[in-house]
Amino acid sequence: MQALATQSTDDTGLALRAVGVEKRYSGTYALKGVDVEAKTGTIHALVGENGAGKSTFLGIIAGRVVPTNGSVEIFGKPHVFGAPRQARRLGIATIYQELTIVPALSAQANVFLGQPLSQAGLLDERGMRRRFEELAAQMSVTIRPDAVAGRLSVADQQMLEIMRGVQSGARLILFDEPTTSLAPPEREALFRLMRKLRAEGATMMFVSHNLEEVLDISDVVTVFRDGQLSGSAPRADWTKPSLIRAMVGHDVVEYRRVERKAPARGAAPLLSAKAVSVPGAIEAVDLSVQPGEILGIGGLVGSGRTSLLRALAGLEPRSTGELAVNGEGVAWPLTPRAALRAGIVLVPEDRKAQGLVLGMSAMDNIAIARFSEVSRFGVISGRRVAESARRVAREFGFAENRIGATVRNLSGGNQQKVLLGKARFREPRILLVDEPTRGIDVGAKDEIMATLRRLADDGLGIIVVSSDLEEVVAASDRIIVMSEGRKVAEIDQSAAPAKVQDILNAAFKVMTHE
Amino acid sequence: MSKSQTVQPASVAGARKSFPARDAFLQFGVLWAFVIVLIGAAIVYPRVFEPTNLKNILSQAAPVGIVSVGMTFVMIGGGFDLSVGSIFALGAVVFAHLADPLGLWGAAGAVLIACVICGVINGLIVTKLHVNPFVATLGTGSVFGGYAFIYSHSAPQVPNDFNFQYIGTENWFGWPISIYLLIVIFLIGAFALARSVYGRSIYAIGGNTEAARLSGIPVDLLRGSTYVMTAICAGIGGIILSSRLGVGQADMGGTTSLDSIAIVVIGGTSLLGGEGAMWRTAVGLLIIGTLTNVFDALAVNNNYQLVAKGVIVIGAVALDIYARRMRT
Amino acid sequence: MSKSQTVQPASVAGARKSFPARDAFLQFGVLWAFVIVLIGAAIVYPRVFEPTNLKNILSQAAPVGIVSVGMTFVMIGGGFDLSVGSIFALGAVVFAHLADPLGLWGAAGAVLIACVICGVINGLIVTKLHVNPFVATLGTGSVFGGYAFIYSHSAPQVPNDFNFQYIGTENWFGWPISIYLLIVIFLIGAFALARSVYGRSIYAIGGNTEAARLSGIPVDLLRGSTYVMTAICAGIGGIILSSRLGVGQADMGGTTSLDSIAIVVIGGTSLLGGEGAMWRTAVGLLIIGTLTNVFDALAVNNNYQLVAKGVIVIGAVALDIYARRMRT
Amino acid sequence: DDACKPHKIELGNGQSMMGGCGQLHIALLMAATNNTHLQSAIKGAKAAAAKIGATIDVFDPNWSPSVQYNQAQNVISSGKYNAIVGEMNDGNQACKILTETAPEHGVLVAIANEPICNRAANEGDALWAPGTLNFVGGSQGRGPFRDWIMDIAKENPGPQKVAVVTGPDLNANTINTDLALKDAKAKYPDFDVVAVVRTDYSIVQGNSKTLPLFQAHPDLTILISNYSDMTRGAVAAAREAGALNNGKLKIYDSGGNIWAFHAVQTGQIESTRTLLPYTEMYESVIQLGDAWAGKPVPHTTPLDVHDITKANVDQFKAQY
Ligand SMILES: Nc1ncnc2c1ncn2[C@@H]1O[C@H](COP(=O)(O)OP(=O)(O)OP(=O)(O)O)[C@@H](O)[C@H]1O
Ligand SMILES: Nc1ncnc2c1ncn2[C@@H]1O[C@H](COP(=O)(O)OP(=O)(O)OP(=O)(O)O)[C@@H](O)[C@H]1O
Ligand SMILES: [Mg+2]
Ligand SMILES: [Mg+2]
Repeated sequence: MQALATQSTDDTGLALRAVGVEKRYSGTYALKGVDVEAKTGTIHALVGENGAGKSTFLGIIAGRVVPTNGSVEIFGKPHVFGAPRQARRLGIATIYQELTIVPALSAQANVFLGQPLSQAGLLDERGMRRRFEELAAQMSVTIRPDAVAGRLSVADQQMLEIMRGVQSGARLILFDEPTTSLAPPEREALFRLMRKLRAEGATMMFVSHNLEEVLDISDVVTVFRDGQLSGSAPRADWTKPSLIRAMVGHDVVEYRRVERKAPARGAAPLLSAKAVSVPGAIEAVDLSVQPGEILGIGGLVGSGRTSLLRALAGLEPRSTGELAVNGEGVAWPLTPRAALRAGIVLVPEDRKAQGLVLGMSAMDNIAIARFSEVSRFGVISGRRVAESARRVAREFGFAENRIGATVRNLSGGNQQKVLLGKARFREPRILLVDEPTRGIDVGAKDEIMATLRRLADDGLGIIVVSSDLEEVVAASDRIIVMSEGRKVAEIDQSAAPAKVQDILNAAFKVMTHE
Repeated sequence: MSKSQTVQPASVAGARKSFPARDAFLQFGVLWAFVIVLIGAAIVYPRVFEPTNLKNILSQAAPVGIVSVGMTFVMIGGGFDLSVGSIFALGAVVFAHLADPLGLWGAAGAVLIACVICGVINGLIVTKLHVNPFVATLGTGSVFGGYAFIYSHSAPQVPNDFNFQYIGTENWFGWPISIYLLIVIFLIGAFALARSVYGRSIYAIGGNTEAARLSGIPVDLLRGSTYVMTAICAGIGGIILSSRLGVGQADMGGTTSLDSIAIVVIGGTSLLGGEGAMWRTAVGLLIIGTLTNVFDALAVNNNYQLVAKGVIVIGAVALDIYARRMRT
Repeated sequence: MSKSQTVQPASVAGARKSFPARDAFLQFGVLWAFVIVLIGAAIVYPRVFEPTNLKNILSQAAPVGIVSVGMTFVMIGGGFDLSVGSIFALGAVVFAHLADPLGLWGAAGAVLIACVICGVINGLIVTKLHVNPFVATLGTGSVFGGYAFIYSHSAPQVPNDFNFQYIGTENWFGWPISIYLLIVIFLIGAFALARSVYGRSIYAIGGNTEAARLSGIPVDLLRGSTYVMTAICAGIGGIILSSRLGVGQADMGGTTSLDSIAIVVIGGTSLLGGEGAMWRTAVGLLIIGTLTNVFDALAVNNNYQLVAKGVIVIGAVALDIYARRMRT
Repeated sequence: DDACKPHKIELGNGQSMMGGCGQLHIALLMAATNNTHLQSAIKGAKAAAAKIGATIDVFDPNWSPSVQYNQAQNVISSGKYNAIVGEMNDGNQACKILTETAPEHGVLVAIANEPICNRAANEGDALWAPGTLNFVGGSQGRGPFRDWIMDIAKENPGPQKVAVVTGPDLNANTINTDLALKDAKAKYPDFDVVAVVRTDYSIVQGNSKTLPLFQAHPDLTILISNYSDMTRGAVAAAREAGALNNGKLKIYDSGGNIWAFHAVQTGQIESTRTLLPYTEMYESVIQLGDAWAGKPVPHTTPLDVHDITKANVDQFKAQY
């Protein structure tokens, strides 16, 4: 923000002008003749279904992607494509959808990646620390500057990425789904910051699948569909339904809570875990899930939700606890295989690092989960892989004809669908889903939640962690609220639906007591 | 919301699979590099394609080629094995040393046991002690290599049993047995890698270890097994070489480790794991085999040979990579 | 929800620092491994700490040690250089060959130019042709090595100029000049790596190339520069060795490449890039240097030496890794 | 014996050192230890050391000249040794440390097998380097190699197609073989050398480098190999290529190990030249003992070389 927007913009007042932008990947169009203009000092939102081309568009501006055709002007100057360094010089900073954290470096080094404060080539660590702390305060996060970035939670990494974009002093900042794993307080802090930057004259492009958010913060909303422009208008001209219609071509009802009968009490719980602890993350958490029940876990970033799921899935070797499945005691799982044997399957929050083999096709990724189903005598049948993959793809709204695509080349939301399909294919008894709709568009989101509901109705026990608290409320029968690694409340929704505020209250109460 | 699945990006889907011929062409960049090498070879050394010479190329390539099959598994699984040269040598001396007392099959069995032990040691150090494969196998290579010398008292092991040379020198239908062995092991390897659960799991482990572990793949076991497999391949390679030369010596490992890694990488299999194929290793082997054969046949000065080989190998790999990048 | 901003979640990330003393202890696992090696050395060979012996250890370690400084940069940047041995040899023959016509400084300048050319070639092949560093430098190593023989007509280069041996054999204040050089280059390297923008960028490139590129770091340029740096270090190593021995020969590279990579990795720098430190390389160098010295001093049979060294090196690395894993 | 007074040991060119008191502690700097030739040499050295009552430790640099240099440095500065017997990988690199540093530190140096200080191509007394006690060997010197190859050329008049297998570049044997070939070609123009192949002396490379050669030159009449291990590999290659005992190809070997004797007997090779590693080292150590006891020793001790053919193979015994 140092020299922010002191430069006068050109006469048109346009920060960005894209004309006829087109991107083709070996014959497939990710973008087809897109024209977008962004006025200086505005927040310009891009929305659209998964795979609509939003990230590709931002990628072109950011210098990551070279378009096949078209021209782009940045502050009136022609853009140089495929050179992120050049884009930075033009005053463009980008927060990417897929995290670009350097895991081995410290939080501070990550924030100043590529633009360290320095004197005569030597790092100014003290200056950077001061600046880091300033930024962290502004964004209401407490991340230690010397924490190893790779060990931070996804939400914290997301914050680092945002801090990096913000501190760069750029005049045009591109946010690609920055809020996916943030809790309400962080989101609010981010939006505060964005408004402040706008007031200082910065231009921002903002991609999100959360349409409330979009309508809340942006000045102009542009809708992409199948790589083409479906509509672009000032915020005032849009309503949520009209946005959805522009995106998917029909109406979608969001967050409808399906009324259902409370699961039979008294029966042995499908899963019961007692005194679950992970040193340094969670302490003595008890929980149980009935067959057919969806248990939601609410809480703020860093409250230990992910660690809880990881512990149950056998991914925390130092965790302790007691586990019973179907009323029978089971040895506490210390490896994923042990958890899988007990029928517990986890959908991890970080799909890139823990979920998917990026270099493999979507169908092979799905097949990995249960080779026994697609092979005979150890020999894989390609036909059965494709059939099985098609079946689960359908359930999560993943285009069947793309099961052969390499996962790396899929859009973020579609990767998430593959990830869910993979867990589903394992035929779990207990499904743990961490941020299941991360990066999923409104249309598919509901479909995914409906699929989870259907799976529960078939007798599965499901635990859902999501930073989208409305989603938690809508999906679950019962909600556990976590704060600082402990369970602080349990809300039964069978009587009356909870409100998001209930969860937040429960989460904060403890802290204000301290 | 079941409707949304009908709203498919039809245009996008329809436009897919566009230039299959061009794509296939580019996919096989290393094959074209090989063809260029062959043409060059035929020009400077016209006898290169005579059957006797082909037999030479293949039978000379057999020992290191067999090792490369195992190495392909190790490397696709994200590993690395610098100890194969030593295991190779150990196999050669054990085989030659025990051929008289135990007979051919007994000696081969002993080599097998020795190699499995070496492979298990490598696998355990890599997966259980989490020592990175480079140091781990550099270290065990030093240990196994030293032991091969100690075992053989640094002396050549020459059995009296004439049968000893059977595998290495006899022919079936006019072609050396070692060539059949090479081809059979390559085919088994290719099939296991491409079509079996085992092979697919190795790809997954190399591509994303964490994801593989989360999916319930026994990562340590399978990754460890690739080292055992490579060790066994190295033992077979050692058996063939010692049988061919009629003697087993502890210095027979030579540059086998680096050579086999190079062959795998020249074929286009990634050093980072998760990508590659057995046919690529076969092409890598043939490129190296042909180059060596032609240069040796023409008795090109060794130093010029070094320069030329380096340039050609880099050129071949660069061509392959260029083609694959073109494909995007 | 605007209320929430007044209450800050004390995040777990902040609570994670726990046992700083224990952590520090564990952080330096390889150092403890080194201490154990030293104690063992002092027991079996009490003269190991005598100044003359320390001088021997250090001056013998100087050439490969200097190469390891450059190699640390290459490897933290996610690379690999198998051609340093050849560049080392090339440096030695060029220096010895030109010492008479050009004088000491002229010859050193010529070596510098030659090494920069070699490094630039490596860097271009790796960054522009996208050939993976293993094949790329195996190939260029073959080329440079062959060229060193061709350049020197496969003959030892022995200058008449007596000054030639100055760097390698003279002392300052009773300690060989090569030791000063080693220490100075290590210090510069450590400082640049830990404290400069350049060093930080190398970490970023090795840790996540794509992230580095997207954040505007000139990835190709910097990654390429690490190869140039290593080549220069190799040249200096070659100069020192040829000056020490009074002759430059094209076979002087020997196992320098693998040795220096091993030293870096034994110290605990990751082969995958993005992690490591210069002090680690120094410790790796001292472990190897001490082991070699002690074994040689005791005239341990080479084969037993190989076995023992392999076991000790794996043990040291395993200890380091175990300690670091304990730290979580 | 406290009463001992050191005496002067002449090292030529005005150099000398004092020595002769106490037991001899010998450091045996071998080129490597991993073949039978070298092992036979070590046996000879140990037998002689036992005879003169000296201790002896073996140093193995595994063919690396610079490692061997480091070993020499460690040996001299350790103070544990008062004598070195050197069979050096590279006589040039080791020159200064053995001719200057060692005597300065009271370490007496005997050289065997390969001369040091760029003297490998010399003949007679010039094989010995001043600063060292002596040189024992020379069966692989320039003269003997020339005699060997000239004899082969003379034995095979008329047009010949010749291939030669040597060790690595920079090795003294390689250099001397190359020089001998040049001399032979000058004198016998029909002696057409079509290929010279470098190896690392191993059986493996002896085989792999020659097999394509036999294929490319089916009309080869002579193969010369200057070490028996390589010859062994080449014989296997010739057999594979169908060139062995085809009535055209003759194989000449230098090395004279047990296998080579056997190969001569069975007619696989024409002849082998004996090397005497045991004698070479035995003699070196004995001479060290003599010098230490104050007796004069010759600067250069040449070794007998015999050509072993089918005719005389029964009269000799292989030394290793
Ligand atoms: N490297 C690539 N190779 C092939 N196809 C690609 C590549 N990158 C993107 N695509 C395709 O381009 C299309 C647009 O992808 P993009 O990432 O821009 O979507 P998006 O709108 O950001 O979706 P999401 O909301 O899921 O993030 C998708 O169909 C995707 O599969
Ligand atoms: N071994 C591990 N590997 C990778 N990540 C880990 C590991 N252990 C813990 N983590 C990460 O550390 C974080 C610890 O945070 P914690 O579980 O306490 O908070 P959380 O409520 O899950 O936070 P968030 O809302 O960001 O998911 C987790 O998000 C998890 O991703
Ligand atoms: Mg996207
Ligand atoms: Mg989480």
